Amino acid sequence: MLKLFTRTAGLKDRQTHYCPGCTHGIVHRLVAEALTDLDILGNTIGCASVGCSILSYNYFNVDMIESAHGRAPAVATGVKRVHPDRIVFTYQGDGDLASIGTAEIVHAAHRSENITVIFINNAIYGMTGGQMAPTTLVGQKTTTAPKGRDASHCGSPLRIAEMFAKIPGASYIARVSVHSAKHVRQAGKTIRTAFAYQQQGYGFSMVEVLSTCPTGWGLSPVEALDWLEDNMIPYYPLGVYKAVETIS
Amino acid sequence: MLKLFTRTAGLKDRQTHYCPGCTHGIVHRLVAEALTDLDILGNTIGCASVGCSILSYNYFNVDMIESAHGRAPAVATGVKRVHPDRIVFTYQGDGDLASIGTAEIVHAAHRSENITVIFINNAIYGMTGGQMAPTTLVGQKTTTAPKGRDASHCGSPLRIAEMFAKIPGASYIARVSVHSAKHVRQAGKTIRTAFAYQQQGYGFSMVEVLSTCPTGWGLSPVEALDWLEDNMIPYYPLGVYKAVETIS
Amino acid sequence: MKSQKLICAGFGGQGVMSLGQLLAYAGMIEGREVSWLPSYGPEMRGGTAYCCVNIADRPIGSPLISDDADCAIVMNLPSFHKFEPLVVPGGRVLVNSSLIDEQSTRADLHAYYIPANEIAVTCGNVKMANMVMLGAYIKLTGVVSESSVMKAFGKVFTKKTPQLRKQNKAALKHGAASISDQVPLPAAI
Amino acid sequence: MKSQKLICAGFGGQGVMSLGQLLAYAGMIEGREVSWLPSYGPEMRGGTAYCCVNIADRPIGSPLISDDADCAIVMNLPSFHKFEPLVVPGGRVLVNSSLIDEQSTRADLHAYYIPANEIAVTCGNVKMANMVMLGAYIKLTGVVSESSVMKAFGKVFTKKTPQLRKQNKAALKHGAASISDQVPLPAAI
Amino acid sequence: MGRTLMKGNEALAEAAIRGGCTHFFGYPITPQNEIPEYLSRELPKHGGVYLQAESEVAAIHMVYGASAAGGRVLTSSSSPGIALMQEGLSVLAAAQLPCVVLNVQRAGPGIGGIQPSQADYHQMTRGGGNGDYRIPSLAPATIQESVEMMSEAFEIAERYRTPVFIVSDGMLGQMMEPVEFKKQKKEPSQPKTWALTGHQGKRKPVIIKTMSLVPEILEQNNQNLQRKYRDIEEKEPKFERFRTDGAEIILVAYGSTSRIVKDSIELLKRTGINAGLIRPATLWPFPQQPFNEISHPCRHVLCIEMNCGQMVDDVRLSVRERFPVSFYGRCGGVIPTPGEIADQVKKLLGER
Amino acid sequence: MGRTLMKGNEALAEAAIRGGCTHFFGYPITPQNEIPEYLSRELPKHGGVYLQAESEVAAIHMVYGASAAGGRVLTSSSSPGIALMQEGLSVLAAAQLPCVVLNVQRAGPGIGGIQPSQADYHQMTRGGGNGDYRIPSLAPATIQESVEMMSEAFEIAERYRTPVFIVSDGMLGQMMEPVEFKKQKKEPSQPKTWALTGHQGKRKPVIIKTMSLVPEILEQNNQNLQRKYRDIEEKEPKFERFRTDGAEIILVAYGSTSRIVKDSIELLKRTGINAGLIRPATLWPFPQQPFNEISHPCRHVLCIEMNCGQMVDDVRLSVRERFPVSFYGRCGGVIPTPGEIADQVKKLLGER
Amino acid sequence: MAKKITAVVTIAVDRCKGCGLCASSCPLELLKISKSTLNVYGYHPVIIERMEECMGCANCFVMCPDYAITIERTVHAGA
Amino acid sequence: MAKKITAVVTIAVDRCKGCGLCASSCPLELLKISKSTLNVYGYHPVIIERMEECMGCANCFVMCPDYAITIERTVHAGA
Ligand SMILES: Cc1ncc(C[n+]2csc(CCOP(=O)(O)OP(=O)(O)O)c2C)c(N)n1
Ligand SMILES: Cc1ncc(C[n+]2csc(CCOP(=O)(O)OP(=O)(O)O)c2C)c(N)n1
Ligand code: SF4
Ligand code: SF4
Ligand code: SF4
Ligand code: SF4
Ligand code: SF4
Ligand code: SF4
Ligand SMILES: [Mg+2]
Ligand SMILES: [Mg+2]
Repeated sequence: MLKLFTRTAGLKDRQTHYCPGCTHGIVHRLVAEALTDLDILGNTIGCASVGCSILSYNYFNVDMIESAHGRAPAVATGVKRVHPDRIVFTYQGDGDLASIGTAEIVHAAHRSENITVIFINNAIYGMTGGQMAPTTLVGQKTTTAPKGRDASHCGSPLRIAEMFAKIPGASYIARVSVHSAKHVRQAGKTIRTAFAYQQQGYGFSMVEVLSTCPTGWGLSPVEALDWLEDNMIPYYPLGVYKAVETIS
Repeated sequence: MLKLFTRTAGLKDRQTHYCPGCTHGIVHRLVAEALTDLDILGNTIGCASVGCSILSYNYFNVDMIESAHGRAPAVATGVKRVHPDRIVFTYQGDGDLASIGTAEIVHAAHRSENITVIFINNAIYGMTGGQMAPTTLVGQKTTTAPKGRDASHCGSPLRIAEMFAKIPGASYIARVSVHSAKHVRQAGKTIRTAFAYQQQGYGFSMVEVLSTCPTGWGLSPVEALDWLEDNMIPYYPLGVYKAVETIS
Repeated sequence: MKSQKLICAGFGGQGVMSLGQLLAYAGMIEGREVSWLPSYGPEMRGGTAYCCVNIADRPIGSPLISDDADCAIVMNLPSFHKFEPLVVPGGRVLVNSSLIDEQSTRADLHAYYIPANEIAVTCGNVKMANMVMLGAYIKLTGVVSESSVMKAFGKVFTKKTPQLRKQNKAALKHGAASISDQVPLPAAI
Repeated sequence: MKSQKLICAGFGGQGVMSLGQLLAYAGMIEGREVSWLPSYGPEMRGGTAYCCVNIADRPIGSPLISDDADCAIVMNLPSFHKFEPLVVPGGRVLVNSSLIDEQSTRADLHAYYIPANEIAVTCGNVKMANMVMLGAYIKLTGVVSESSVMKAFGKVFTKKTPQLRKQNKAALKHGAASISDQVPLPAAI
Repeated sequence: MGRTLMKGNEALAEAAIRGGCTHFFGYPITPQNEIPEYLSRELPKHGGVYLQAESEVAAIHMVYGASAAGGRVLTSSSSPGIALMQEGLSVLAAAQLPCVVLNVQRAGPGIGGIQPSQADYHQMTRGGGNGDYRIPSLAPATIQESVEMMSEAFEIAERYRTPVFIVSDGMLGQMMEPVEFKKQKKEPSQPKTWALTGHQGKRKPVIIKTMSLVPEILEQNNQNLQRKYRDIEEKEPKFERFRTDGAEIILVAYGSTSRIVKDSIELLKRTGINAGLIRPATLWPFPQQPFNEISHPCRHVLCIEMNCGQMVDDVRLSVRERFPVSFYGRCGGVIPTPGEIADQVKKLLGER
Repeated sequence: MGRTLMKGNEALAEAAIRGGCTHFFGYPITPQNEIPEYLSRELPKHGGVYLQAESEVAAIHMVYGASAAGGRVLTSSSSPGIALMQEGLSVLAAAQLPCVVLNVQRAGPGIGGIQPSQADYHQMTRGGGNGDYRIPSLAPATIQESVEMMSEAFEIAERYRTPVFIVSDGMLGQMMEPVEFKKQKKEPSQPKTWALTGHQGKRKPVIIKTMSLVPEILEQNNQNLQRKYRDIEEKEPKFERFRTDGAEIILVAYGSTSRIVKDSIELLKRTGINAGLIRPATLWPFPQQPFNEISHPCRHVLCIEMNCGQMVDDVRLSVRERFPVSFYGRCGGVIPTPGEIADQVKKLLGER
Repeated sequence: MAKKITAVVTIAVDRCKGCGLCASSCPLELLKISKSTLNVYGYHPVIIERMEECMGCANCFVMCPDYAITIERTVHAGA
Repeated sequence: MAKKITAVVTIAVDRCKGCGLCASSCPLELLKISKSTLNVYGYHPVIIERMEECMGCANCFVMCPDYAITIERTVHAGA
């Protein structure tokens, strides 16, 4: 019996622009595999956001639209309302989704837009050079929090999955991580489930993916995986926070 | 023993512009009384928002600033960062806070800005003529939901208190109502507690007040009280959703 | 035919807006150029709302009537104070005397005093006071016919039970009658 | 003194930016007008970063050097391809021959081949390859003195242990030495 | 179908439906609320989608998404709401996506007031979005023209693949006037092959974007846009002339102000003064021709706006010093009277 | 203190601290990130407050609140971020609150690119906020001038109670040049009696607002603003002339482009062509004087911008048809070379 | 020791908007909208009908959105 | 019935950015960054050292952010 592990048809054959060891690439693969597995590549429209993943339209083998910073959920809403029978997803960073785009993502969930959101929480603004994000951990150093984030100055990080589980319009909310092969496999399943929710018309689904930014964190790619495990997971527990229905 | 119930010093002696029976007026009194009771009138700066209560700067006997639609929490942040020793509050409607101003209010809570937010949930846009708000109940008719809000079209109403209780930076989150004298008295105590949180430096406090809009709802003022009790309270349960500390 | 510029004003609930709309609609039905412009915005209840109606035979320029109204219909006291001064010399002011017990002091106007509320009650519905005033107005000016107004009625109102129709018609007629025996005060200019 | 326009290019980690800054700083210390302009933005790692340095005796106009560089210091192959064409006839190109094994084909340039990485290793730190190139450059042009560069060193770097200082100085010297016996190729124009 | 009496705002909404509008996204704001209210009621009956956005920022990006997906999309707002759309408008223009954006102007600056104004002329013609882009701005003066311009707006938007403004104001939006709806084209002239539909495994993925990190490519994109804008400047200027022949003074006004100016011209005629009107019906492209053709016996050009003087710069650029240009305006929601404008003219021409 | 070599962005940040900036609110965006990064490190050391906002929209309203409370407030962004601030800027202008807003321009439209550009000229001079307001825009050409303009900006902002723009770009922001910091005034000249402080039971409550539902009052507010703007137009225009005496052609350029143009003028001189430069150092108010004073032997005015032609309208309005005005520009982040500009000049003047 | 409470309820007629919230909250139903009076703003104000029965519970004060009601409540010791 | 697994791991050298995520996830530590090689983008790519030991667990594939790894895994029945 032969099994082949190779680039999925959901991805174009192209070098990515990501830094070495940046886990954006892993999540791209998981999304692309989910779309391929569910056989919806040709039926999918993706909304890229502003952040390191803005160029993801160069990688996903589906129709894609670039959204202004934070607005991908509004853009996805526009797309989905024209094509209710297509699969629509956004792919957003934590600066994009949890900071400038807070209103848009909350209201996509509120309206129960039948879209899937892939939310990359890497606790930092990667693209612009490592500034503080709303998800930056207390004590974590960034270029705009040179002494580390100080909760007495700007609070403690937002927990997006927990918050969104409280929005009535959300159907499926989960948090996963990609810091180890085991977790990557679990993340893949979760992302597939989120898309299945959309396929079956349950409304808003979101997967928060704890991800690394070795460049922004000033760590080697492998150190970054460990840092994620040791620091992010305790503050951002993994799991399914809401699931209105048990589907596969 | 003589007790006098009369206009508090926290309010200017002026006719309000509100519709007959609009409970904005009641909440104004509660806020003004809380500031008077805590003896902080001269030390307080209020941020009015865009909505029927925009003119509240004509009524509160404190320094006031008008904020653009949805931005009062950002304005309050600016004020508070200049005057950390002053009491700063916002007074916002549900269109203002829960719709256009979602990002600003979430991030004021996220940063744990040491301000107090009075959030008037009247399930509608009063000022602009009764359009749908994110808090409009399913089935409720509005000028932009002429057949009543349809959850399959635009989701179910946001529950702000529940959501904000999940934000680590929030210190005190409660929901009250003003549909009966008993509830008004309870609301007054709760609002005072919220300001006390700020006085004692606990960070972000918010009181969601279920309120009526007889004009927007197309009901008489007294019918509106009943409608609130019968329809809003079941969906928006009253109570304290978060309190990091027990203070009086 | 002569063009007409009318300002029509009163409390929020007195139906001044629909009075104006009916008139404009009737004018349109008669093939004339018309415009209707409301005051708008979050009026404080108890404040005054008003509208401007133009009826003419050439395209209407400004729909706003600033200082050259041919007629003002005023349904409450603040409106009387605000709009009487905007009527041109020789013009008319129709005063709802049920709520306004002042009289015009302008010698250059024709003033008519119509107890519209009372008349409306006799027509079966106090809400018809606006129609009473309209009846008087079209009788005085002849700018549109009663039948055009009744046709317009079908267009402007969504609720139009036969009973309402009947009350309406009665109000128009009683309004017209109410001034048939009135010598406009001051008598002449 | 003659003005100098230098483009300095290489991979992200090769220190081309600080090479340029040191030079500009040294120029300023010597009382001259200077400017330093980096390429910026989210470069794909493995891409090429570069900076432009102007040293002159009158205020610097454009800090960008588009097609009239007096010299290009190139630390990797893509830089060599991109920037060699921008040097004016009679200008210089300093090539890091540790990583670039091509040679200039322009007959109108003075080309110098410096195995900067290897020389840097002999100075104790492969990261000093940029200083090797700078040493060669100031030796060739005399645009600033070595001591000004060493003074600038204190300003540009936040980390400045005595050991780094020593390695730095050594690299500058070895760089200078590396070209002392080189006949620039092609020999003459 | 005959004439019907309608509010300007509702007529625009009805015209949008008849013009084949498939999607509306917007956020309430006075004085344009009749538009979303009408559409929330009527658009679904025609198979269209009305969706209330959480803000104007969100609305314009929903428009972007829906337009990219091939919808015929409308949004509507008033002055401060349009200010919030500036980034989105720049994105729409850059991505070359069609849509119609209505501005029912109210008085500013800041929160300002809700009464009529034309103080968004700069906003409508020079934007506040970043970068080099322009947006065709149609400025109706009557409700009839409003409904005609609505279907024209969709056509221009799709022909040139650009957002298009319709510039109204609180007066035009709130007033009623007879209007007649003519048959309108509902379908785009060209198939939207560029739209997002999902590639269905049958073609290369479509990518809609505005970012280019390579300056030379971005310059190329800009040049393509500029070529389009020159084309629009050539073909799309619209204007009305009213009694300009033999006029000693030319008044320039657009939208509702132009109606008032017509009354002023009538008044002036009665006092023996021949005044004419040039009414730009497109603000960008600003019509050059009628200004080139101003001639003897004109002695003066007077620009009238409900603002503090914005269009007057375009008038100056078009008159090119051939005649003196002056400005008169009212602002803050104050509507000038025909009489005061006539007085201005008399003052300018010298007492007789 | 002597000269020090600094990045334009960092120099601006340092100048802000020395200029008494007490509060900074901003949101990251390339190519201005060095400014918030520097201030997050340094401002707290001077007792100031650095706070990262959740967006540019929030940032400008934090600025509004902090300015109203009496702070000396700065924000900084780049093109699309400034687009998002338009509503807030209109509010700040209307409320007459001082603050300084930095725009380190990048290429557009839309998300565009991150390389230098001047395509926000319209945005900087005509805004996209609603209503009639103007914002003084200072446009430095060197890093030295940047730091000088920073303290000037705070002074103008407080003197006139208005937001003030500093218009930079990716080139000026990212480059390093020697700079010298001179002693700066840190305190406002007049006490801010209008600021929110809490009335302490000692005075009437202060109310800061921009809404007026009564048109006559709002018109009055507008007229007050306009009076102030006329005052600024009279007193604050700034410009540089470079070799304009005896020039056959006058080039007009601002900011970093003006530096390149100076090189072109040098090149042209070598070929025997006398070209001069007018460099507006304020974009609004746009300097009229140097244009009025252009005279023989000038035959032509050529406006050079890193965009598709925006300032050229102001140049035309100022030259008033006395000379032909042309435009040359590059865009998308492409920076013109001194040589290509010189070639344009030669083409215009005819080959020799 | 029983206490007797008396209360004087004053209504600022021109502030009252006739909304009826006070009346609906009075446990003794002492307040009524006066259909026959119109205040300066055109509202029918509320009136108190049997003041002597009022027990000064202040519900009406608490519910009035327009600060139109003032109450002087006196608690008389003994009986 | 014991199974034997063999696997062929192929690394696309020019796609590899030398991040080491594959190496750190290989339970058998079969992968190593090759300090001596530079690919066209200037990275030191990873190499597999003892392919024959590879059990085809695909951890390396799963962790590679750059799709540089392809694995053919064969499960041989019996032993
Ligand atoms: C309106 C606007 N503001 C700011 C920016 C600058 N910007 C680009 S990406 C980014 C943050 C990216 O962070 P995140 O969303 O976390 O994505 P990551 O790069 O970390 O994956 C910012 C602030 C922008 N492009 N547009
Ligand atoms: C930017 C902007 N968008 C829209 C509006 C119009 N507007 C004014 S108030 C309001 C909603 C008010 O509703 P809410 O906040 O619930 O207050 P309420 O009147 O119900 O108390 C809206 C949409 C505005 N003024 N500014
Ligand atoms: S900056 Fe961070 S998030 Fe962006 S590509 Fe590099 S590692 Fe990934
Ligand atoms: S519209 Fe509603 S919220 Fe506004 S004043 Fe009237 S009743 Fe109150
Ligand atoms: S105080 Fe109590 S008993 Fe007296 S009138 Fe008011 S509500 Fe009624
Ligand atoms: S509650 Fe106040 S405003 Fe309402 S009827 Fe009673 S006294 Fe009047
Ligand atoms: S497949 Fe498993 S065992 Fe083989 S190299 Fe990859 S990680 Fe190592
Ligand atoms: S994970 Fe991929 S990119 Fe990283 S070292 Fe291994 S093969 Fe190379
Ligand atoms: Mg991030
Ligand atoms: Mg509300």
